[in-house]
Amino acid sequence: MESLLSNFTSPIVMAFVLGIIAKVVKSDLEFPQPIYKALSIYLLLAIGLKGGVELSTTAFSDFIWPVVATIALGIITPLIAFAVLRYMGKFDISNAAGIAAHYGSVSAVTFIAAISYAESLGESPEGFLPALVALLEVPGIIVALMIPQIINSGSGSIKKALHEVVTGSSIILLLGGLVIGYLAGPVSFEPVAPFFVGGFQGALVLFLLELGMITARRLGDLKKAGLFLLGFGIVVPILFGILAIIVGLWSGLSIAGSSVFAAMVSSGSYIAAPAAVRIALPKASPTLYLTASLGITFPFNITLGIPLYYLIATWFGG
Amino acid sequence: MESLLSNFTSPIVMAFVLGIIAKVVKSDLEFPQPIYKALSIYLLLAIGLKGGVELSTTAFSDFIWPVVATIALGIITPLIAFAVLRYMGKFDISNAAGIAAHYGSVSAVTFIAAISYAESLGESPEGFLPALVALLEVPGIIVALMIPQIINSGSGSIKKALHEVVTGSSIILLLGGLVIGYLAGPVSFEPVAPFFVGGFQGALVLFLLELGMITARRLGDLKKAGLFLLGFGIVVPILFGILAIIVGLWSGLSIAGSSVFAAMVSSGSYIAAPAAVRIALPKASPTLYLTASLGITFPFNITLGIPLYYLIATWFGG
Amino acid sequence: MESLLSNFTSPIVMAFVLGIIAKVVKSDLEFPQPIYKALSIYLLLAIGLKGGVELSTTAFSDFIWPVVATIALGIITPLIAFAVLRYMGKFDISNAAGIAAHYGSVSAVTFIAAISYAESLGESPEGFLPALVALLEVPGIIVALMIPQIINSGSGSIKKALHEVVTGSSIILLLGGLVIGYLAGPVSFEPVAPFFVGGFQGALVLFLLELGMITARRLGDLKKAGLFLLGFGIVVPILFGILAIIVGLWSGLSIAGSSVFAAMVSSGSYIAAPAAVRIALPKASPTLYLTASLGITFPFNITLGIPLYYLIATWFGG
Amino acid sequence: MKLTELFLVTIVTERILRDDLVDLIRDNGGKGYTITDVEGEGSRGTRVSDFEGKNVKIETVVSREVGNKIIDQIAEHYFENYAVIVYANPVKVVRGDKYI
Amino acid sequence: MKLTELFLVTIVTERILRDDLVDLIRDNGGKGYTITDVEGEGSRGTRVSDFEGKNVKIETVVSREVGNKIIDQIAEHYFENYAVIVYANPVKVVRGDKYI
Amino acid sequence: MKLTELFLVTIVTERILRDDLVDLIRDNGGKGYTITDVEGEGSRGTRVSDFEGKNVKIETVVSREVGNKIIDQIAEHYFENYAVIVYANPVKVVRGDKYI
Ligand SMILES: Nc1ncnc2c1ncn2[C@@H]1O[C@H](COP(=O)(O)O)[C@@H](O)[C@H]1O
Ligand SMILES: Nc1ncnc2c1ncn2[C@@H]1O[C@H](COP(=O)(O)O)[C@@H](O)[C@H]1O
Ligand SMILES: Nc1ncnc2c1ncn2[C@@H]1O[C@H](COP(=O)(O)O)[C@@H](O)[C@H]1O
Ligand code: NA
Ligand code: NA
Ligand code: NA
Repeated sequence: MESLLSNFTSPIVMAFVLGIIAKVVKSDLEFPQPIYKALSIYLLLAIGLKGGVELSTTAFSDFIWPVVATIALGIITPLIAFAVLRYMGKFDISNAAGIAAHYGSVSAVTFIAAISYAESLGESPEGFLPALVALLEVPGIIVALMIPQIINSGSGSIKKALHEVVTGSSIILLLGGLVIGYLAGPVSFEPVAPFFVGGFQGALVLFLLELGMITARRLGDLKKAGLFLLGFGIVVPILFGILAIIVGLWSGLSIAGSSVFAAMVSSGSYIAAPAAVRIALPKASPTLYLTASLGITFPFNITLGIPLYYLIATWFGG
Repeated sequence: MESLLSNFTSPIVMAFVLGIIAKVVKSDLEFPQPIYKALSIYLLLAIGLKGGVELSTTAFSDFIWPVVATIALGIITPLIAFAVLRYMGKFDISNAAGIAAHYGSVSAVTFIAAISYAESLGESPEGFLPALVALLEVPGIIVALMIPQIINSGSGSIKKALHEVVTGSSIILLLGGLVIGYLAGPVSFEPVAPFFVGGFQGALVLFLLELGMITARRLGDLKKAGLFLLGFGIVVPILFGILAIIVGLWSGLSIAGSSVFAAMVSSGSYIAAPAAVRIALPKASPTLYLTASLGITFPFNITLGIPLYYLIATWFGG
Repeated sequence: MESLLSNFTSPIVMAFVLGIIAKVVKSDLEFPQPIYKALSIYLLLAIGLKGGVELSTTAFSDFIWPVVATIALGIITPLIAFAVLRYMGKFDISNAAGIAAHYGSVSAVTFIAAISYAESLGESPEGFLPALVALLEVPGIIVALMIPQIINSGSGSIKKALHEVVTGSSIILLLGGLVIGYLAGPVSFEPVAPFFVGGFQGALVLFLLELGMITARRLGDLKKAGLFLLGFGIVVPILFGILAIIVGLWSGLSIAGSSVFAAMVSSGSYIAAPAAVRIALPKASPTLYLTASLGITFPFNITLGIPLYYLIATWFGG
Repeated sequence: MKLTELFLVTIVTERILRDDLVDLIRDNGGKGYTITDVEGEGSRGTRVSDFEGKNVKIETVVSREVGNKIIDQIAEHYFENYAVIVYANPVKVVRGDKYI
Repeated sequence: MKLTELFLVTIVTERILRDDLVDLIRDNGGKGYTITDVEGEGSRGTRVSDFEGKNVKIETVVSREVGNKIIDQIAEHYFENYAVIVYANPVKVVRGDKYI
Repeated sequence: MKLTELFLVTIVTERILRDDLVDLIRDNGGKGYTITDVEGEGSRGTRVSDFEGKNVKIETVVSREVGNKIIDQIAEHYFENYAVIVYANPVKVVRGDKYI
C-alpha cells in the first residue's frame, strides 16, 4: 500500500497526471513535436547505452535464460492476445491481430518507469534488462502480423511492415546503444554519463508530461473502444505480468528484475507497433489499438501495474 | 557599484547582450522556435518544482504574510499603472489597460535572474518565492482586463481571455511544478535534481541568448512607443520595486528575498499577458505593450534593476 | 595502434557510425532539424565559453605565437588547396576556389573530437585552443573567395558572402562565448558549468549520430565527386596536419595541443563555408565541396586522422 | 476519377486566432481544414505570438456558399483588429461530395 | 517569360504514406514535389502518427495526364483505408517544360 | 464581401535565397508574403542548406504586373545557378486593394 503511494508521488507519475490535467482544462500548453522526438531519441539511446555498459560486465550465463524467456514470451503473448480478442471479444481478424501486435511488443517508457520505481525502493534490478527490451520489441509484432497472412492473405504489405519494425528508430537506438555501450565499457562511457545517466530521470519527467497530454486525447476515444477493450487493457496486462514474473524468476532474474520484466511484458507498444500495423493491416482501426495500448494499458501500468507487479514478485519470489 | 558590475559579468546577462548584438549585426543566428518553447517549459517547471520542494519543508506561518503581500500588490500595481498611463500618459482605455495588465503580472525570467544574482552574492533568498511568482501571475492581468469592462463594455472576449490566463502554459507549469515538488518532497526529487537544478543556470544562458534576439527586434519599435512609455518602463518598475521591498520586508521576507520580490513585482509579463490582452482588448496595440514590457522594462531590470533593488533592500532592511 | 582502437570505441565515433548505418539500412530514424540546430548552438557556445574561461587565466605571451601560426595557416592552406585542385585536379576556378574555401576554414566538431580523444588518453591540450578555432574560421574562406575575384571578376556577391561569414552563427557563438567566458572567469562560470561542461560529451554523441546520418547521404555522392577528390580529401588533410604539427610545436603548443591543432587545420568547414560559397560562387557545385569536406575528410579525420595526428605529433615532439 | 469543382479558401493570420478560426470554419459548414505554421509580413507589424510561432495558414476546401460565409464572417470579426489575409481559388477535388 | 499551363496536384494525408506517395508520383512521371508538415482534421479521426508529426501535404506540378494518373492511383490504393484529400488546380509555370 | 482578382505567385527554392527573394518581392512592389519551411526534390540535387532546413516556399499575392516583374527577375537572377520553381495562379482576394 505504502509502496503504491510512493509510486503516486514519484515526479514521473505526477508529471503524467499533470499532462492529462493540462489537456482536460484545455490549457494551451503544447509540447513541440521536435522536442518530443528528441526526448525519445535520448531516452532510447540512454537505455541502450546503460544496458550495453552493464552487459559488458555481465557473464553470458547470467542472461542466457532471461533471453530465452523473453523470446518465448514475445511469441506467446501476441497469440494469447489474439485469441482473447478474436474469440472472446469478437473482433475481426485485422483488428484482433492489430491489437495483439501491440501487446506482443513493449513500451520502453513503461520499462523505464518500472526501473525507476524499483530503484526508488532501493532495489537494483539487473543491468542487462534493456537488452531484453530490444529483444522483446520485434518478435511479437511479427508474430501478430503473420496471423492474418496465415488465416487468409492479408491485404497490406507485410514486407514493408517488417522492414519498418526491424529498422524502426526504436530498434536502431536501443540496439545501437547496446552495442556502443558494450564496446565502450564503463571507462569510455564515463565522460558521457552525466548527460545520459544524470539527466535521465529529469528528461523522463518532461517526456511523461507530454505522454500525459497525448494520452488525454486518447481518453476521449475510450467510448468508441468499448467496455470489452477496457477490460482487456487491464486484465490481460495483469495476466501477462504474472506470467512474466513466474517465467522471470524461473529464468534466474531477481525479484526486482522479475517485476520490471513483468512491466515490460505486460506493456503495449505505441511507437513501433502502430506504424507497422498501419502499413500491414490498413483495415485495423488505429482508434482501437492506440486507445488500448496508450489510453488504457499505459496509464494503468504506470500508476497501478508497476507497484502491483512488484508486490506479486515479492510474494512469489520471497 | 561592485555588485552592479558583477551582474554585468554574469553569463546570463552577457548572453542577453550577445543576443542583442547578434541581431544588431544581422547575424543569421536563429534560435529554433521549438527549442525556445522547450526551454521555457523546462524553466517554468523547474522553478515550480524547486519551489514546491522548498514549500514542503516550510512552515505555513512563514509564508502566509508574503502570500498576502503578493496578492495585494497583484491588485494594486495594475491599478497604479493604469492610472499613470491613462491620466499622465493620455493613453486610451484599451492601451492603458493593456499595458497595465502586463505590469500587474510577472516575468518569470526576471525572477530567475534576480534569484541567480542574489545567489551569486552568497545570499539565499527564501525557497518558497516561486510560489509567489505563480500567485502573482494571474490577478494583475484580471484586474487590468476588468477596467475597460467597468468603464464601458469592452469589445473583446474577457471570458476567453480569463480562460487563456488561468489555463495558460505558464500557470500550469508553475503551479503543476509546485504541487509535484511539494508532494514529492526532497527525497523523491533527488533523482531529477541533476536535470532540473544542475542544468538550470546553463539552460538560462541559452534562453537569455534568445530573449536578447527577441528584444533586439523590439528595440526597433522604441521610436513608435514614444518617450513617455520609455520613462514609464523604467520609472514605474523602480517605484514598484521600492514598494515591494517595503511590503516584502514588512511581511517577513529576508533582505535578499525582498530584493527578489521587488524584481518580481516590478517586472512586466511578456508571455501570459500579451496573449490574454490580444484576445480581451484587440484594439490595444501589441507594439506598445510588448515594447514596454519586453523592450524597456525587461532589459532594464535584468541589467540595472536587479542590483538596484538589492541595494535598496540592503539600505531599508540593514 | 592501441590508441587508434581506443578512438574507434569512443562513444562519439561509434555514434557517428551508428548514424551512417541507420541511413544505410533505410531506418526511419530522423533527427529533428531544430534539435540539430540547438545542439550546434550549444556545442559552439560551450566551446567558446570554456575557451574564454581558460583564456582569462592564460598569460598573453603563451598564446600570441599560436595565434600568429593560426592566421598564417588560415591564409596558406586555402592557397595550397586551390593550387592543387586547379592545376593537378583540373577543376575550374569556381570549383577549385569553392572547395579551397572549405579547407581554409575549420570544422568545429572535428576540433571537439580531437580534444576528446586527447583527453581520453589522459592528455590536457591547451585550454585556449577554442580561441584559435574562432580565429581560423574566417580568413581561409575570405582568401579563397578572393581568388576568383583577382583572376577574373567573380559572378556572385562577395560582399554578401563576407557578411555571411563574419556574422555567421558559428562566429557569433564562438567569439561571443569566448568573450563571455573571458569576462565571467572561473567563478561566475561555475554555476553554468554542469550544463556546458558536464553535458558536453553526451550532447556530442547525439550530434554525431545526426552527422552520421547527414554524411551517409553524402556517401551516395562519392561517385559524382570522382577519384581525384577522394584522394584530395584524405591526402591534403594529412599534409595540412603535418604542417600544422610542425608550426604548432614551433609556436610553443604542447604535443597534445599540436595534435588538436593539426585536426583543426586539416579539417574542412561544412557549415560556414558552404553558405558563403553558395552566395559568392554560385557556379561552384555544392555536390563537390560538400562531398569533399563532409563526405570524405570529416569521416577520415574523425576515425583515422585524429589518432594519426596524435601519433605524428608524438614522434615530432617527443 | 470524377472531379468536383469546389473552392480552396486560404487564410493566413496570427497564431492566436487559430482555434477561433477552426471553430468558425466548422460552424459555417466546413468539413475539414489543414493548418501550416508559416511566417510572413504584410501591412501589420508586431505579433504577440513572437513566442508562439508566428502565423498560421489555414486551408479549407468548401463549396462556394460555405466559402462565402466563412469569408464574410472573418471579414466581420477579424479584419479590423487582427493581421489576416484571405483568398480563394477554384480547385477540382476527388471525392468532392465528401466536402460539401 | 514564357509561362506554361500545368496542374498543381495537392495531396494531404497521413505522414506514414509520405514515402509511398513520393514513389507513386515518380513512378507516374512526376518530375518533382514539395512536402510540408501540416496538421488537420477531416472525416477520419485518429492517426497513428500522433508521435510522428501529424499530416503531410505533398504538392506536385505536373502535366494533365500525369496528374490524372497520380489521382487515379491514389484513389485506387489509399482512399479506402487512409485519411487523404486530393485536389488540383491549373497553374502557370515558368520554364514549364522542365516539369513535363 | 467584394473580391478582387489577383495573382498568387509561389516560389519554392533553396533556403539560402530566402532573404534575397523577400527583398526582390518588396523591391518589385509586393506588399506582403508568406513563408513556409518545406522539403522537396526536383531536377537539382544537393543543397548547401541541409543543415539549415531544406527549402522554403514563398507565396505572395500580387497584381498581374507585379507578379510578372517578380517572375522575370527571379528567372534572370536565379534560374541558372539555383534550385527554384515558380508558378502562379489567379486568386480572389478579400480587401484586394490592400495588396496592389
Ligand atoms: N500580399 C501578400 N501575399 C502573401 N501573404 C500575405 C500578403 N499580405 C499579407 N500576407 C500574410 O498575411 C499576414 C497578415 O497580413 P497583414 O494583415 O497585411 O499584416 C502576413 O503576416 C503574411 O503572412
Ligand atoms: N475540406 C478540407 N479542407 C482542407 N483540408 C482537408 C479537408 N478535409 C480533409 N482535409 C485534410 O486532409 C486530411 C485527411 O482528411 P480525411 O480523410 O477527411 O480525414 C485532414 O487531416 C486534413 O488535413
Ligand atoms: N514538379 C514539381 N512540383 C512541385 N515542386 C517541385 C517540382 N519540381 C521542383 N519542385 C520544388 O522546387 C525545388 C527546386 O527544384 P529544382 O530546381 O528542379 O531542383 C525542389 O526541391 C522542390 O521542392
Ligand atoms: Na508486451
Ligand atoms: Na509586475
Ligand atoms: Na582547415
